[in-house]
Amino acid sequence: MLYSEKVMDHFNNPRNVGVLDDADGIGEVGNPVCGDVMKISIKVADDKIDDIRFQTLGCGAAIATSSIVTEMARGMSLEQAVAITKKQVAEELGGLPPAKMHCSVLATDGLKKAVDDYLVTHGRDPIAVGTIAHDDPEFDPHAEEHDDACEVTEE
Amino acid sequence: MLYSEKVMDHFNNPRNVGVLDDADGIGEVGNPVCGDVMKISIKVADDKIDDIRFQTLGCGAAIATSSIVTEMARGMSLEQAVAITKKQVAEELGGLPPAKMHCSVLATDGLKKAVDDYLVTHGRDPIAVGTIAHDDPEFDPHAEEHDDACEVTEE
Amino acid sequence: MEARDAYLDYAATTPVDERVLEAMLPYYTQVWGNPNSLYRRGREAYTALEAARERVVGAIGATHPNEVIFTAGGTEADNAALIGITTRARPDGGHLVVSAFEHHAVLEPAQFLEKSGYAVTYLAPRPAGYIDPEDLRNALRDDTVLVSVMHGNNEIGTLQPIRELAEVAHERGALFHTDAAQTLGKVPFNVADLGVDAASFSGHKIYGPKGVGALYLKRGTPFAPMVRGGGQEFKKRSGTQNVAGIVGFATALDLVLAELPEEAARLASLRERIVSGVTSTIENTIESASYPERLPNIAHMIIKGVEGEAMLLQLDAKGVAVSTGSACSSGSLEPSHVLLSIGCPPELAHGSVRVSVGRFTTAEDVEYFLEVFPPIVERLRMMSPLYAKMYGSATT
Amino acid sequence: MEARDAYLDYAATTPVDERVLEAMLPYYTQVWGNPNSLYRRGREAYTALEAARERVVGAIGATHPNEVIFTAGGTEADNAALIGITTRARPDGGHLVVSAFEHHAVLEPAQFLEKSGYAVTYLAPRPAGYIDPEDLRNALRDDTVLVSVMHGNNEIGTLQPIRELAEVAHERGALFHTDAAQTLGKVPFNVADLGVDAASFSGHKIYGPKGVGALYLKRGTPFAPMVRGGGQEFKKRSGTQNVAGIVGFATALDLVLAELPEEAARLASLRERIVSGVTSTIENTIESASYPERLPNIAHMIIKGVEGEAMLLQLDAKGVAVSTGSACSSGSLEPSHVLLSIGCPPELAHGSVRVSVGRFTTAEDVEYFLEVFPPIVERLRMMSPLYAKMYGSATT
Ligand SMILES: Cc1ncc(COP(=O)(O)O)c(C=O)c1O
Ligand SMILES: Cc1ncc(COP(=O)(O)O)c(C=O)c1O
Repeated sequence: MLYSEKVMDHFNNPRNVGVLDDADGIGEVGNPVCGDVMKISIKVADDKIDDIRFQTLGCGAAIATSSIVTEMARGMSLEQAVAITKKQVAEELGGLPPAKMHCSVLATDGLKKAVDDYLVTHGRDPIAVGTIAHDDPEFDPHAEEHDDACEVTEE
Repeated sequence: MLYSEKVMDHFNNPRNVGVLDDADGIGEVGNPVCGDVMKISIKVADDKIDDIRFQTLGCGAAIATSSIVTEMARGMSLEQAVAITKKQVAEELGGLPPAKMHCSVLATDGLKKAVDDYLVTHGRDPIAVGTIAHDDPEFDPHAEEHDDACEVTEE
Repeated sequence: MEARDAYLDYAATTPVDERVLEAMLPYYTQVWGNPNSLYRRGREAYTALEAARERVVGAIGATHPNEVIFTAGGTEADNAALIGITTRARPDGGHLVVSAFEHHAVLEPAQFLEKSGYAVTYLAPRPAGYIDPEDLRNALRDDTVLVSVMHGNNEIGTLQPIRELAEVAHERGALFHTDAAQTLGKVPFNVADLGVDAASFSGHKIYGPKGVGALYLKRGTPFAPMVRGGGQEFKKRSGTQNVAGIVGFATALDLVLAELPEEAARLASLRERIVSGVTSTIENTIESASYPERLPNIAHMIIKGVEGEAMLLQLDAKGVAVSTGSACSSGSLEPSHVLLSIGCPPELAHGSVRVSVGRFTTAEDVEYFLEVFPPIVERLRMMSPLYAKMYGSATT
Repeated sequence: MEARDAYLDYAATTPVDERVLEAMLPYYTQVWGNPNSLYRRGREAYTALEAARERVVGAIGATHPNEVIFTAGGTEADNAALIGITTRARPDGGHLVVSAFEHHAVLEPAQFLEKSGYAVTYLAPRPAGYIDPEDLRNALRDDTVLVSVMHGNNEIGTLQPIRELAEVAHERGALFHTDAAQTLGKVPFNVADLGVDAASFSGHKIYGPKGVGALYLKRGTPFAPMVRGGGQEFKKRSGTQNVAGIVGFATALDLVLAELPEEAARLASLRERIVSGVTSTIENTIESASYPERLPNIAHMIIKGVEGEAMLLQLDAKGVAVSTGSACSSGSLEPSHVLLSIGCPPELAHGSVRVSVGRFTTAEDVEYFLEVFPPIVERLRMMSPLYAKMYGSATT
């Protein structure tokens, strides 16, 4: 398993780390029992993401996907931000090892939660609800990341 | 599997090869289907083995045990000759690899047959009959040569 | 503070010692015959192979050359022991006991046997990190065919009371296997003293090559081969033998045993320094297992509120190599089954770090690690959304 | 006539080519990390491992890196293919077809499966030395899960019509495995051209190290691992990889393929010379199998009225290394199952000799063999109690 250079760059030099003191919306996903927790705080202006910060407890990929998603989202409309897919996050990082694909869900889910948090606290309808994988009690972050060559490996 | 130096010496320089033209007794044992056949011819004087020759089709151990048994038997009384055990043959050669132990039976059996042949053609009672492994239809030359560390190896 | 190359993961693998490589080289381009061939080149290879076997036999206190069979590593030896002994001794099913913190090379074949119809007890260690003989006694059944408990745990580094455990197993008529991949050459290992029926070893843990190991099988121990074919290794493991690798393994074993007493003391003091250095300078850190009998070379600690892979990668960026039991590093959802088995909560297991020292580790390597590690932990704790909440402050 | 060192048993094993050893060396003492570790040393080893895999994948015409898993040799690859595919594809039993002249590394696992409840057909080759696709068609059943026919026979050297055989198997819904230990690098081998689902390879037959091999498994082929543990090799073969050995294997394969066309022609003419030299100068000798499709490097002959091991040892005394299918040389009661399978009577099979040439064989080696061999045969025939009786005279 090798991380791309871009993953390592974002892991070693994560962008936008921290918490916005005057955040308009906050999203927190993950569980320390599973080893990764992410918190995103956003400032919103004109229904665009004006500022953004993250904090992440997790592996290299969790930190790198968190970092890049903040870069991707900055300046986006709320609709655009919640539409960022885990695939886009992984592509933006130059790919992720199969075993790490679930980390990009953490990042997109955190962002979605933050946007909905902003909307709901401002009396508006949430727009991401229903698409947040971590809200699904059946959600298994590792479900999709099997190596396809192993489809028929083990009993 | 390694042959001792003495085995290799007897294999490379077999003693007493040939057939005695005026043999008093001849013993032939083995089967080309099994890969080894041995023929011993003896001259007898005073109920002692006066001269002895062998011919062997077989592996290195078959040739070496044949060769040494002729050396051991020369000058022996007929009783002594038929009493030579396969263990003595193997010891005389400085040991044999376990998988080759059956070859020494070939040599002792050939000698026994030659002695009995002499006795019977001279109107006397055979003395080896009953102790010749190759006469036993159930005889499996390899039965005893399992490596004792493998006792419980295979199903 | 100059950047160094501080390899501190000797429990994962070791470099091949130059003296070992030297001993191996002739067997690639000079004595390269097939040891199963009868002519000179074959006999030369056979002689080298059997000489290597004799050395291993002597080194582990076995009594007969046929008691040691060479394998392609510790994993194969473990698989062969578990499956080979069990299926041969009790083809129609029965019961096995393996400790819950065995290496996957033992656990997975145990699970395979379970799926094939055997009953398996995964015996929990005590929280201090050892298997209690009384717990084993209670787990045994009349139909228990095999007990497998590792000699030294590869993560937390605790040694197991093998002699007592083997005795308990034998009293009940069960056979006993121990995975000694981590202990061979690090603590005295003698099959007669320990009273085991089977033991597994791995070359690349003792400055020998990867891809070679050995299985000790006491004479008379029931065994069905796993790899079948030409009948090499006394019909117990077929396949043309890796003569160079086997010579390397035997040479490595000789070297590691010759140096054992002094080296074990040296490593133990490095290990102590690591544990005390980390736990005294970084808050909310503890040693993972308290059992005092332990491998001299493995330090294992919980760094609360940090994820292991992130630590590992940051240390790597500083030239330090360690390992972790976090889920992320293994590509699985669960953190180390070893830590969970001794009662470590998953959120702490994710933050475990194993620092293991070896032949080429210097005191400077250790001091360097102790220097670069605290700021890394601090940085990661500061980046965590939970640390300040849970522990008050992220500073160390 | 000067004594030489004429190694003529390349089908048994080969020396490691100096260029291969050169390529391996860095992986013992420089790039020695565990390829499953995340830090730099691990990544370096991982990169080397995966680069070696890509080379093998490309060389055999596979399409995906995960289609090649590295093993400890041809024997392990054969065992894993037979048992892994069968038990995974049809856990509850079914039917297998293997040719009757497979290597023991295929036959023994087939027999193991038979004992475990599978039905096995040991398909007889035609006397010329090949498996006829029509015979295979007649052997197939609705529940046939796997067919295994070797690409080139290691004793008599005949090539098998793998493409046709695989087609016949596939038509009936069976999977197809071929043991290519003897053919890789000697005749073109491409998994797509041959249409096989699985294939086994061995390093030490191609001037690579002993104890390393590979198993090709086409994507989607059902497979249960034989060696279980840490999940290496895409969970298909656990155990820390023998990185140096694997790099050696890949390098050896590159070299052998680069030289294949010229080398095959050169070896074929040495082979022709051996066969015509022996059969024209020694009476009562014949080539064992007449099938014209054959490996360029293996000459196999019956020397009537002589026992093989005795020939082998006498040749050895002259510095010539060959092999034989006599019972004595194998330590079993039966002579070569390969010869028996093509209808050779046991008394002739005991007198078989295999002379196989390779990279370092010269025309002088061959001429030397042809010079020393006739007197050896004559001497042994003269020592035989049967030869004169059966064939008239012992002189050649
Ligand atoms: C305790 C233990 N058992 C087995 C193994 C497996 O050995 P190998 O890597 O040689 O397959 C290891 C190391 O990986 C180990 O630490
Ligand atoms: C056809 C064939 N299959 C399998 C093998 C076994 O390969 P290895 O010696 O690498 O186990 C050999 C050689 O011994 C062989 O000739």
